Amino acid sequence: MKFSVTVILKKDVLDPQGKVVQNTLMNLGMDNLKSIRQGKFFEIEIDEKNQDIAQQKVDEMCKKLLVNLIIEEYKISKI
Amino acid sequence: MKFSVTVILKKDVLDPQGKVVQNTLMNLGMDNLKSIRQGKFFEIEIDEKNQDIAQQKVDEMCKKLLVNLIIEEYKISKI
Amino acid sequence: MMRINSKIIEKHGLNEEEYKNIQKLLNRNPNLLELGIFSAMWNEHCSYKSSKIHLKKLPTKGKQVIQGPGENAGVIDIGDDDAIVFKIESHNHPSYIEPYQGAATGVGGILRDVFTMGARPIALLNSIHFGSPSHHKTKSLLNGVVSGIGGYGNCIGIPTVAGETKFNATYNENILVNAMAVGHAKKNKIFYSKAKGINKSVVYVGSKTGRDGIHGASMASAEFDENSEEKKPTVQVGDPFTEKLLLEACLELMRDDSIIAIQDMGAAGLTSSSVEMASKGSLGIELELDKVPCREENMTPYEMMLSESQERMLIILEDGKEDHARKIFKKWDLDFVVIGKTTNSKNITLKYNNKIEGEIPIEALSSKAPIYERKWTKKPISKNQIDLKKLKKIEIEDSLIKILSSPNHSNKNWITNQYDQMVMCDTAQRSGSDAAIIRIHNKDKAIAVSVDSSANYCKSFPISGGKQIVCENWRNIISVGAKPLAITNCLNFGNPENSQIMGEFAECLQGISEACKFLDYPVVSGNVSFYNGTNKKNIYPTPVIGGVGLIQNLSNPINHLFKKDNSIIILVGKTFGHLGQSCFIKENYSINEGNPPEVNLKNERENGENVLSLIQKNLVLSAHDVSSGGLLVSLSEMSIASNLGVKIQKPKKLTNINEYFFGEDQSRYLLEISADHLTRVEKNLKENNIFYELIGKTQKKYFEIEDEMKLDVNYLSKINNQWYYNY
Amino acid sequence: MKSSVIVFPGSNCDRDIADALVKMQFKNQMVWHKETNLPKSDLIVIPGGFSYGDYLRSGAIAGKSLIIDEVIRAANAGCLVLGICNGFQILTETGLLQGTLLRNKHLKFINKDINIKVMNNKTKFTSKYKINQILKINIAHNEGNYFTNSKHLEEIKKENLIAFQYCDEKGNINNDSNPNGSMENIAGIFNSKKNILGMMPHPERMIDKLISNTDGVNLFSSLLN
Ligand SMILES: Nc1ncnc2c1ncn2[C@@H]1O[C@H](COP(=O)(O)OP(=O)(O)O)[C@@H](O)[C@H]1O
Ligand SMILES: [Mg+2]
Repeated sequence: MKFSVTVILKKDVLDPQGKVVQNTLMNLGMDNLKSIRQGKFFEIEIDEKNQDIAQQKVDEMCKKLLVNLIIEEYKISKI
Repeated sequence: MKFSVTVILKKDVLDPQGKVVQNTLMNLGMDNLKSIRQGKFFEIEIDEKNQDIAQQKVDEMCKKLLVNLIIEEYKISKI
Repeated sequence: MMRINSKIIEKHGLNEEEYKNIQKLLNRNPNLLELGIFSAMWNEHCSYKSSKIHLKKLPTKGKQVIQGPGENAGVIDIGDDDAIVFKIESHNHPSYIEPYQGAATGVGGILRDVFTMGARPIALLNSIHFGSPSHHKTKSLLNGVVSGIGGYGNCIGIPTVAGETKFNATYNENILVNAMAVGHAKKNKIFYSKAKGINKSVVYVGSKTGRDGIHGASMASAEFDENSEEKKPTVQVGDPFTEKLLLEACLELMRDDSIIAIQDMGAAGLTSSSVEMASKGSLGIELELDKVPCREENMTPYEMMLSESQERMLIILEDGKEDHARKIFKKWDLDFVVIGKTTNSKNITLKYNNKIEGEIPIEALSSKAPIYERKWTKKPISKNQIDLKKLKKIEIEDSLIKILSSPNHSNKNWITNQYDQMVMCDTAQRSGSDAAIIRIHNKDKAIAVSVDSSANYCKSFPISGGKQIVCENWRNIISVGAKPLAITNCLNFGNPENSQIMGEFAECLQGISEACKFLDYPVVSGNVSFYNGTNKKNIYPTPVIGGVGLIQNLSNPINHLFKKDNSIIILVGKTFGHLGQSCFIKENYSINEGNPPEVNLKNERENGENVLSLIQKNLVLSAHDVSSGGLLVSLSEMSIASNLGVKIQKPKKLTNINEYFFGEDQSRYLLEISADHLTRVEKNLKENNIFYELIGKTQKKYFEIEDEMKLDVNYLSKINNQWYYNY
Repeated sequence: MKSSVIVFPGSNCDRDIADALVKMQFKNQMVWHKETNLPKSDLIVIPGGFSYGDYLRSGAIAGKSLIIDEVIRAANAGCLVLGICNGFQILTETGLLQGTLLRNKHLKFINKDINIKVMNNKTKFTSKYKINQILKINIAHNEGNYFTNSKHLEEIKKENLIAFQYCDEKGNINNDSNPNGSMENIAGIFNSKKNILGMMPHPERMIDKLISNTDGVNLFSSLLN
């Protein structure tokens, strides 16, 4: 079973990367860009037939390692 | 209009990040993990009503800056 | 089985004659796997088929040399039980395709060459050449390469301490990325790649094998293998973390006597490493390819043998050491697999699922590989003389500013600030000076390292250019108070099948060779990179010299920063005012004709030895060689670095002030001497018949030529620092 | 005084800090990350480097290593803990220190000598420095941009838990003297009990005149007191 996880900095956390990317895109002439935020993306495949259990496992991975809950938030979707 | 972009290394390209994360998760007891690949994620908001044009703009951003086409592939979705 | 046809042969970079030769050597047709192996071993990169006869002319011996060219890296003796292991290598083409990964894997590759020999790497250097700053690709290539070099070195924890960065339209379509690594080893603990003994375990360690960098070859298979998706060569991605593990694991295993031979998997990965070890030991080798750790599913023997995945090594172990070695690699979480053994067959034998998939005599791949004596033509001396009177007059101040603010002469802090220069805590002189100084850990001695090139000089007259780069490198080493010991060289040239390019190669080598012989500065390792350029447009010949020198006692390291005001400035060496190929002419008038300055090797040697002896006697406060840009540019570099000014007199005799201040005559040094040492210094120089001039004094705040110009040093500094930030 | 340096596979300042400790007369031991027992120590140092390549987040994976539980236990029992550079990042990942270290504001690795000001010298780590003393120390990092929530920031300001702030040669603390974008120019912080210090600059690189300067020496001699 396959899941995607997207991780992104919480709103109130400074995002230096997003800021630089945004400036660069503006300089490249993309002037109708309103905002861009950069995060991480994981594609996770797991050996488990039961979707609930699988999703729970993925959630555990996020909490244990993939996400820094103090500054980041995440979303899991089945793919 | 808002889009999400996920960027991931092409198949066959070494993914040192995914490798270390996978080992660590295994060590943390996640033994039914089959594979994990790490990529980038962008949330882009753009000032444009026409979806086609907007999507095209986002595609341009990807090609120009966000994605390294030599080693990465990407997917744009409206959100 | 796929039939070999002319198209496949061509895709493998082999010509018809070479293919016939293969048939003769095998006494049959090769299969695809065998063809791939021949193609890898016979290509320019592995076989040196175009360069070999010329390389033989380089001096490679000397009291200080422990190991010359032919091993993974050169080894020199620095006294006691210490040895220095070093080499330079190019990663030009991969860096043009993917600058970050190309440069990063370049650094990774050269590091492996050094630690394979039992040395702990202690310094990294790089020579990077880009196209014109106005070319649309330059900026992103520059940024990518610099962060790739930093990314790898910073992560693995080896300081990147020196280098050079140049811009020239000749590299628009073909940048140069040369990386040099320097390591320290115990003299009696050097490891070599020569296999010994039969039935010894051949061990694969490091990362898994993927489909990285399998070139033209795999395109051929894509065309002819009907059920395969298109297989493009995959860009190699560097993994400095794994390299760090590999480095530590190898050095740990090297503490005892488990290893018979060791070889990193560089270009042509498993193929060249196994063939080289067998060839050096006049043995055979048998590999069971099903045991090779693979990253992807369904990899074929062909792919495994030609993969250029990074961070891998091949080791031949003494009997019974397998478990001991396995434990070490396991500790570092690395793959460790016995994949074969040495044999007495003198063949490389490749098995897959117990079936022989390919078998080739080792000799056919090594000593019987083609060697070419390619046609080459001499470069005529240019008849064009520069007549300054015919050129538009330009103020000296304006020229200086123009040069200092140009991309080539602007301060490179914005690059070197991205490299960890201090990790390992032995960097006594960081980037910015003529050479970097690295202390030997826990000892009083240190080495000095520098890389140099002068493509413009080499292009206009290759023999002089070749001599000049060796001499400039020697000067840079001396300027930090080190005795030059030996060099490595990276020879970046165009298409060797073109007789003019081959002429540039032969003549540059002649120049390098003459200078090295005269200065007792032997070549202990190196690398050749041909085919730089596109569509008949070849790059300027760009040999790069990487030198190493020794400072016996590092109690008082010296650099090019003025130390105080009111000291005397001495210019050692004669100034004739040679402007051909100078920065002055290029920046102000965009003139490309003219001959480069000639080097008088006797003066070079004598000036250098005397400067070194003055430094060693602690009579010199600061020192700098005079190179590109001439006297005034060198002086301003000393000023800018130290925030102290100078007051210089105008030349007494010389007719033209621009010739005097911007001429690029060779073998010159600037020395800052404390007034109370002046008599001793002059006496020393006179006794040895060294030509010198007292040209002025240091002063606070102003960079001044009497009755000619006066600028605030802060202003010069600003001029010199702004190029990149405005780019 | 007994010290332990924790070694992760990708640590690369481990030897540097160990040398500094030995030079300063500590009895030092190296402790491999797979160990589950920490030798008795008065000081634990987590050195700089790229503990696991730092591909996910700096220090994230090291924060899950076997030895870390022991470090946390010792720290909670009052043992002195010093995290330098990657060590600081690891301490925030384990929660021993609050906040986090984001990418440098210019997204580039920075290596240079910068100035920092000693903001609190009434701690075991800094007692030998003068208050407001300006030190010149080398930094080398990609992620040194300190960030924390406003509540914690207030707290560390009120309780004097900021160890060092980036400044210029004259001691001015402002945007121009902030190399990486850190909040309030923070270069190092203590936990509330002040037995844990995390800092981005590398004091172990500043103990030898021949190589740099000796501005780092007093950090070690403070600890010896
Ligand atoms: N890519 C680079 N990496 C490291 N150091 C560099 C790089 N480019 C330039 N430098 C440093 O900048 C200084 C000036 O370079 P250069 O003008 O080539 O010196 P020189 O003329 O003495 O050979 C040197 O100290 C050199 O090490
Ligand atoms: Mg120089």
